[in-house]
Amino acid sequence: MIKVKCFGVAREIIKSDYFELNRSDLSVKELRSALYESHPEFSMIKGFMIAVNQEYATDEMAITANDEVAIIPPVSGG
Amino acid sequence: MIKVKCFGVAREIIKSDYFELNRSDLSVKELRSALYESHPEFSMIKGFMIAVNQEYATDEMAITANDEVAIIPPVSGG
Amino acid sequence: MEVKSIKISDTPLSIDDAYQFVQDVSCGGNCLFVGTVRNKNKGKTVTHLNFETYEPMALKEMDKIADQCLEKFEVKKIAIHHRSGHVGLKEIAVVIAVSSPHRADGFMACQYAIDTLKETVPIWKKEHLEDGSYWVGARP
Amino acid sequence: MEVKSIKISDTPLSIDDAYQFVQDVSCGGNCLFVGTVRNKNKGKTVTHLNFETYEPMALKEMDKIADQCLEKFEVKKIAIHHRSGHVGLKEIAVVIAVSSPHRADGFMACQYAIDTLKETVPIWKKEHLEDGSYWVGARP
Repeated sequence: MIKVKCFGVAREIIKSDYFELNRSDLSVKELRSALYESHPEFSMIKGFMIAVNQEYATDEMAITANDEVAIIPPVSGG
Repeated sequence: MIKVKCFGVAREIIKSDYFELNRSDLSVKELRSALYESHPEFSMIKGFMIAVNQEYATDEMAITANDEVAIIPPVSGG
Repeated sequence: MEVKSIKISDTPLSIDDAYQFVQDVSCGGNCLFVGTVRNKNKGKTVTHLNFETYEPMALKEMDKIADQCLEKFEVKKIAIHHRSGHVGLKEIAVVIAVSSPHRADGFMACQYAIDTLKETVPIWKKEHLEDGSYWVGARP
Repeated sequence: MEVKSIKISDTPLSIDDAYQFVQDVSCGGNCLFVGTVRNKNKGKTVTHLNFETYEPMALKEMDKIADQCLEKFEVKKIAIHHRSGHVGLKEIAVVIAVSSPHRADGFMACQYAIDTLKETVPIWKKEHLEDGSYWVGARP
């Protein structure tokens, strides 16, 4: 089970602070695809990054069940 | 009589807050020459501007007895 | 000596706190940027903002920006303080303060810090208008 | 509405005074420069400064700089406050604050103001060292 934290507009799309995926490991790219599939509303925002263990991740990076994973929609601090 | 205000290093060269010149009118250029002549120490500083009525003056500008005149050595505020 | 002050706070930020942290007797120049909440955005009337943060990652990214400033510019100390939660009109959303021996580096570092913060730090601003609310920058 | 605050003061300057003056609900960006007295200059130990001013002309020149900032940059309000007299280590010599709808203009205006002030405003700094004193910038 991989638990994905959701913030901002992603939290509103997912309708929860987190999203659970019944997989033990997958790539960042596969996570993206899974999200677009389960929640087509993601195609209506400007895109999003994935953070793994509090660092921005590339598409090739592998995710396992112990990782802290988060959806990072376009940031707007400041 | 023309009264010239002195600030900073100019005040220390003149050894007074002001310098009096026994003329009724002269140009800024003539005032500069008079100052270099009466106080050769002026040639040891980086130069100075003359302000007439609280505005920087050009060499050609005429000074009369009613003007507020000041020696402006290199500024160093901030 | 601590040269970085990184903070996310759910209570009002103080310009003086950031200034006092960076001010150093070896530095003559202190540059500050203070971001505040304005009442209009693209012609719409704003009532307040709400900042959501991914706090541990946001603090890490703010810390990276501080490190980059210390590395790229001749800067002595830097403070980066950001609000979370409900922030009213005219209230401070962010304070960045930098001390430097030469002012040109201070201006560059301060501007680099706020520009980069807006691009990389996982903080999200929800703008509340008279007639609704939206996540800033989320949609095309 | 007053958009310029120009002041020469023989008592300590307040960053907050300058900030409160410029802060405006229509502006999201406030840029400040705070010049302080440092303990070293060119390897010499500084004990304090003394600022002499040609006050009426200095105020006029500071006012011109404020006008130029308002004209050259998209800036809402500007404060330029300078000390006179005895100023101790770490004390504030000058505060410049600018509010602007867009931060890039705020940074440019603030830097323009301090750069120009140092070139045109008739204020003179006497630096007091452990072993003497001198007028800064006066001699080649």
